[in-house]
Amino acid sequence: MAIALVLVLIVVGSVLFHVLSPWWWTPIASNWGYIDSTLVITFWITGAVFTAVVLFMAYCVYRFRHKEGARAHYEPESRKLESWLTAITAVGVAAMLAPGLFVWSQFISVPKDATEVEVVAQQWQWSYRLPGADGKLGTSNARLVSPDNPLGVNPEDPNGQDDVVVEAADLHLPVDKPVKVLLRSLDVLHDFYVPEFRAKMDMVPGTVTYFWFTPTRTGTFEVLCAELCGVGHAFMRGAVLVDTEQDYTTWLQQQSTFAQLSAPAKVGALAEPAGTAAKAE
Amino acid sequence: MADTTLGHADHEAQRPAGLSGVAADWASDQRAFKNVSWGKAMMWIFLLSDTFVFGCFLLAYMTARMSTTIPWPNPSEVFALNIGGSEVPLILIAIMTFVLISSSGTMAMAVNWGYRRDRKKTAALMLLTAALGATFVGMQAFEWTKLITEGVRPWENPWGAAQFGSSFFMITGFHGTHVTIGVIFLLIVARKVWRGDYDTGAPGFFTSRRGQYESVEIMGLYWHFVDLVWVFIFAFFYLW
Amino acid sequence: MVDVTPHGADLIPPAEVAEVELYHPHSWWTKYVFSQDAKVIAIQYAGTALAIGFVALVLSWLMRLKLAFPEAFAFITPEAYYQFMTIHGMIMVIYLLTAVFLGGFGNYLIPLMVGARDMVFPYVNMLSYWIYLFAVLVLVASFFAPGGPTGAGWTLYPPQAITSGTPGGQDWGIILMLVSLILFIIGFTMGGLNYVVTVLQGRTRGMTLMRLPLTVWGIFTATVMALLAFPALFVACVMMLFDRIVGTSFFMPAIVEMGQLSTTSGGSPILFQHLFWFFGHPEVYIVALPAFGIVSDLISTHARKNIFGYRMMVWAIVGIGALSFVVWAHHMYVSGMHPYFGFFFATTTLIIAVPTALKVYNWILTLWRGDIHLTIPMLFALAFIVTFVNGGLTGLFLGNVVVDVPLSDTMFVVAHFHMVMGVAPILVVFGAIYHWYPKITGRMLNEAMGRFHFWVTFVGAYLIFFPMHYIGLVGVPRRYPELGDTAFVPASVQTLNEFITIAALTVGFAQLVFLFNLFWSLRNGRQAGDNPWRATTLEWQTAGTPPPHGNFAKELPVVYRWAYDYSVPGAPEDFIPQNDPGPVTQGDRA
Amino acid sequence: MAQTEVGDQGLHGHGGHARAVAHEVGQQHPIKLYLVVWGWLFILSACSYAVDYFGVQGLLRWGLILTFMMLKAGLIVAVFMHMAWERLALVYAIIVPPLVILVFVAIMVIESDYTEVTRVLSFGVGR
Ligand code: HEA
Ligand code: HEA
Ligand code: CUA
Ligand SMILES: [Cu+2]
Repeated sequence: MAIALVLVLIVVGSVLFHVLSPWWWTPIASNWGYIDSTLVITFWITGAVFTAVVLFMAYCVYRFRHKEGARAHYEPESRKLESWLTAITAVGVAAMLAPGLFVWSQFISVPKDATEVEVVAQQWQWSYRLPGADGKLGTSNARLVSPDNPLGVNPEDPNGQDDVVVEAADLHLPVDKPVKVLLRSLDVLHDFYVPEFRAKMDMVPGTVTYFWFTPTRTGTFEVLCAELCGVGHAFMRGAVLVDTEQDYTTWLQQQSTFAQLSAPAKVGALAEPAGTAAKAE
Repeated sequence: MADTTLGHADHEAQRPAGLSGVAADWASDQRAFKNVSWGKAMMWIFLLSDTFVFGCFLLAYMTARMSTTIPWPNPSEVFALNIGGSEVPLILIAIMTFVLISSSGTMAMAVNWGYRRDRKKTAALMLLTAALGATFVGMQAFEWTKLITEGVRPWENPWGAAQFGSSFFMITGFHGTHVTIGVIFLLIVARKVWRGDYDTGAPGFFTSRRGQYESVEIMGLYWHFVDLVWVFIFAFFYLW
Repeated sequence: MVDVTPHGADLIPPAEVAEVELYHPHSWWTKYVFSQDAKVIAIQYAGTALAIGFVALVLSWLMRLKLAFPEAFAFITPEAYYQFMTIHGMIMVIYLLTAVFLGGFGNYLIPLMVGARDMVFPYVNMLSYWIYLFAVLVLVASFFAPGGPTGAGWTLYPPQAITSGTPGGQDWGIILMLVSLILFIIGFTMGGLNYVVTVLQGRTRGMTLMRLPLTVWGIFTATVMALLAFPALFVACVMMLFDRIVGTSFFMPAIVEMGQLSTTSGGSPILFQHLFWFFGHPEVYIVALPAFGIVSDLISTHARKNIFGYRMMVWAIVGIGALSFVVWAHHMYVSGMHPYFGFFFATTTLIIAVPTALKVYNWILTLWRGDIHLTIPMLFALAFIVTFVNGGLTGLFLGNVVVDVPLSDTMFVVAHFHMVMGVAPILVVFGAIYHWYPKITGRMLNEAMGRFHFWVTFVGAYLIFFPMHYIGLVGVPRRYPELGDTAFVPASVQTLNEFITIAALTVGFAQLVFLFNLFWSLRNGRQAGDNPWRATTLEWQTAGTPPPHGNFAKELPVVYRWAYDYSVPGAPEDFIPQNDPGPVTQGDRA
Repeated sequence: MAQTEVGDQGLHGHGGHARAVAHEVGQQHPIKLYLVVWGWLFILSACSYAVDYFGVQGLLRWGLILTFMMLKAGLIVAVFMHMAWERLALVYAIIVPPLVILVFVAIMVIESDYTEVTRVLSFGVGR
């Protein structure tokens, strides 16, 4: 009998833990409240199912435990019952999936007015690049990385000249302005993760990934790396400061553009990859 | 020590054909594949698994080729041979293809003669198959040396994307290994046929199970598969 | 409703295949060491798997200690932590669970349950084990190699896995890991072909597929999946070996590592992830399906009731197996793959919940109006259902693409897969050992020790992993040896971590009791007899216990019914063995 | 390979029956058939080679290459590997599973295009 009791306790305990425990997600600071709501829906449906299933099990174990002379009921199957259960489950699943897909379609379609911000990761620090006056980010390439061009910005690309380079410092963002975060890595996989923003995405060397969000409250938020990237993984931290419009502009003034940083530096031709000369053109 | 009270096996009695046959076979007892021996079933399923191996290799090569921004060397130039002053595209590969196909032909006949219990013809054809297989590997080796002398390396090549060399050596190498293994086993089986192990049903060395001419067909299945894989490599690697 | 006309033997077709002479061992060596008897091979497989599994268990304690008391265990450096984590995960998933379910239970139960004298190719079967053992040794060797084992995480994502920022990345660790995996795959394929062909072609008279015990269905389907999924891992390993040793660029773009520009260019790390998960997701079901099958039989036997909806159960297993080949990218929602894939893979992923749900329902409906004997195997079966449902449901969070975005790579994921894989199937392994130990050794396992082991493991494991979800919900990422002081994480989380660690160590202790029981009962266990659980399946109807070489008496058994004729109304006993000609029952549609 | 059909190999008495079984099992077809298929394989290979030799390009090239490829594969599997004479139970068991590879390929085609585009846009072509 102990087992039936324990099963009940598990349900009660789990529910109580869920309700009473102090451990819950951090207050949201972006437009992705939708994600939280989907998560809550999922919690309700799955919670209900878990409770129902386990309690019913506990009841069976208690009610139909072995008694002398008792004999089990012989019932190979019941198509009707099984079809019903299948249908109900399908509904439950749909109830979770539908909102999920709906929100996902928003998650991957970036609004027109979003400003681009590039996050560049390398073992084990974060750097950033803002599009500058022309609002366009110049092309970049890991091959161009050098002491005076830490992010490998393409010096021959006019769009790149006025890009604001923020190396190994904090990122500032204006509140309530949608941003498209372009993610780039110079070495291995990393993942730009700010719990309060909910959104996250891996950064993959050799390609550029993205996500978008709108910061909804000012403050300082911690950046963590959420993709194993070597021994420094856990210590790869940074900070995003969401500012009011003024604070943001004042901060922006103090930043220097790519042109300024590499002013003396010669604008050399790109290093060709080993032996691509012949048929490349 | 067969259960003699059972009389003769009933699976020779006509079984339904078509889809109802599929259902009947899967619903039957003892064997899902009627008239398919254990060895043959095992080889088929192994080949299915091997299909996934080569499938993944080719798919990886496809991804590399499609996602690189560096131009891909043009195979029909790379694999051209200079014959009589003129560059003949892919000629060596074409010959290799014909060699391998021929080996498949001889193998098929070996199987056939095997079932007619014709030791000499079977063994001879298998040896011929092995010889053709060896020729193929030889030409493969020639191909490799040629490319290597032209500066193709797994990590780089003079004409473009580095993945060209990597994929080439990996895929042809893996296929070549299959051919080589095939040749070895062809020789072993041929020897058994020649010695007449399959007529006397002499027990195998490790397995201590009685040999049968079916081994020839099973060997054949493997060999034809190797040929089959080459058909795809030829189309996807050389002709793309 | 049950007509009691006895089975006419004429319904049973005659044998299509003559009996094969078995290989008869001549020396002690060929009998017990290089044995070709599936039963001996099974014990070798299971023994090796549990032994190496124990190593992984110890590694998990070290991880937990570091997570709970970072300062006290400062000597566990991040390097060491990642190495422990990687090997722990790899061993548990592949070298323990896959091997113990397919190599262990598969080898022991398939021939017995389908009524065969042995696997179809005993020699190849033997090779399979020795290659597996070799693979395990190579894995262990990496601990003693310069630089130690790899710390790349069991997912081995490049470029990280083969770069110097990762333990073993530029040393021997990763190489030995990949070689070991390749060996494992080769060895497994040899065994796997055996299991599949034995089930398809080696059944006894009257044993149709729809009369197979679900245990066989689970192991069979899992093996087929493994034969089709492992190739992807094989290819990925080979290519990564080339990248690491030869310097190719399959997975390596041009990267700047420690200020150095690499010679590689144009490779795609995402390709590796696709290959890995094309294997990886089927793999998680490969360790789940055998558990599904076994637990079905445990429940049915100890509830003295036929499994409810047998055919639905079979189709569910097959359906899950098939579907699991088109859901792999749900592990890559935030990997930067093509955004639209999210729609496809979220849908396929959640669809799997339906057949799985059906299985859960049918297990419980089997209990309904049963005659439940709360034996130790039954207890473990019940515990499995709870933990599996819990872990499965959290899977639905992760499967729902947009919900996965905040949760991915947090401890929530770790909690999910431990509950559903690290606890549920492991509980089944235990239940199965308590259930079949009498057949394997002829003696029962000690009851008292068994119950202690059950309670501590079940309750303890739940206490470990249920709260862990909430650590993830707070936002704590996985693969963090220590959190440091992090603004958004309340200090209380550390307290919770300490609690989890203590629970884990307790559970670990219980495993030692179990281990002791295994050996103690060999001598002192109660005599079991041929059929202690009064079960219907063929392995309990053998010539003697443990079954002799060749399993059955001179005549192979002939099967007249499905595997679940328990408590048939009007029948004298509350179970009718499969090889009993007795009455035709409603359950059997063969 | 290992086990024998009941009554095959004259395991007991009736040898006439044994041959019947042997026939049932052994795939016997006129040598001519193999020669014909062999011929066709040569022709098809020659054709696909010609496609490259005369530098056919674009969709037509792909159309032809794939058709010839499938035809060759079909012939080898159906005749040389005797698939045409096996029972459908086996045929489907072998032909159906590889379809998931096609799903995988389709996914990877889309993925690769996506990767290439992003690379071109953000890294510039050629490097
Ligand atoms: C035994 C192993 C096992 C099993 C069975 C499962 C089952 C499932 N898993 Fe899990 N999973 C893993 C092992 C497993 N998983 C592992 C090892 C990882 C991590 C790998 C790594 O990154 O290291 C992982 C990670 C993982 C991820 C990636 C998370 C991330 O990295 O971001 C996802 C996302 O979709 C996922 C989803 C699911 C789903 C939807 C199921 C479903 O199959 C669950 C279905 C079951 C149920 C739904 C419960 C029973 C149903 C009912 C009671 C009916 C009622 C339900 C309703 C009405 C809705 N799993
Ligand atoms: C079957 C799989 C399995 C099992 C059983 C376990 C068991 C345990 N695991 Fe783990 N674990 C993984 C699979 C598994 N794990 C995987 C795949 C990872 C990911 C690695 C990575 O990220 O790369 C992981 C990672 C992982 C982490 C996360 C590291 C991180 O992300 O920072 C942690 C941390 O707490 C952990 C803890 C534990 C604990 C405390 C136990 C146990 O203590 C739970 C309680 C014990 C039992 C339920 C008994 C288990 C019994 C056996 C194993 C048989 C032993 C043999 C005999 C008794 C003879 N595991
Ligand atoms: Cu960067 Cu983890
Ligand atoms: Cu998965």
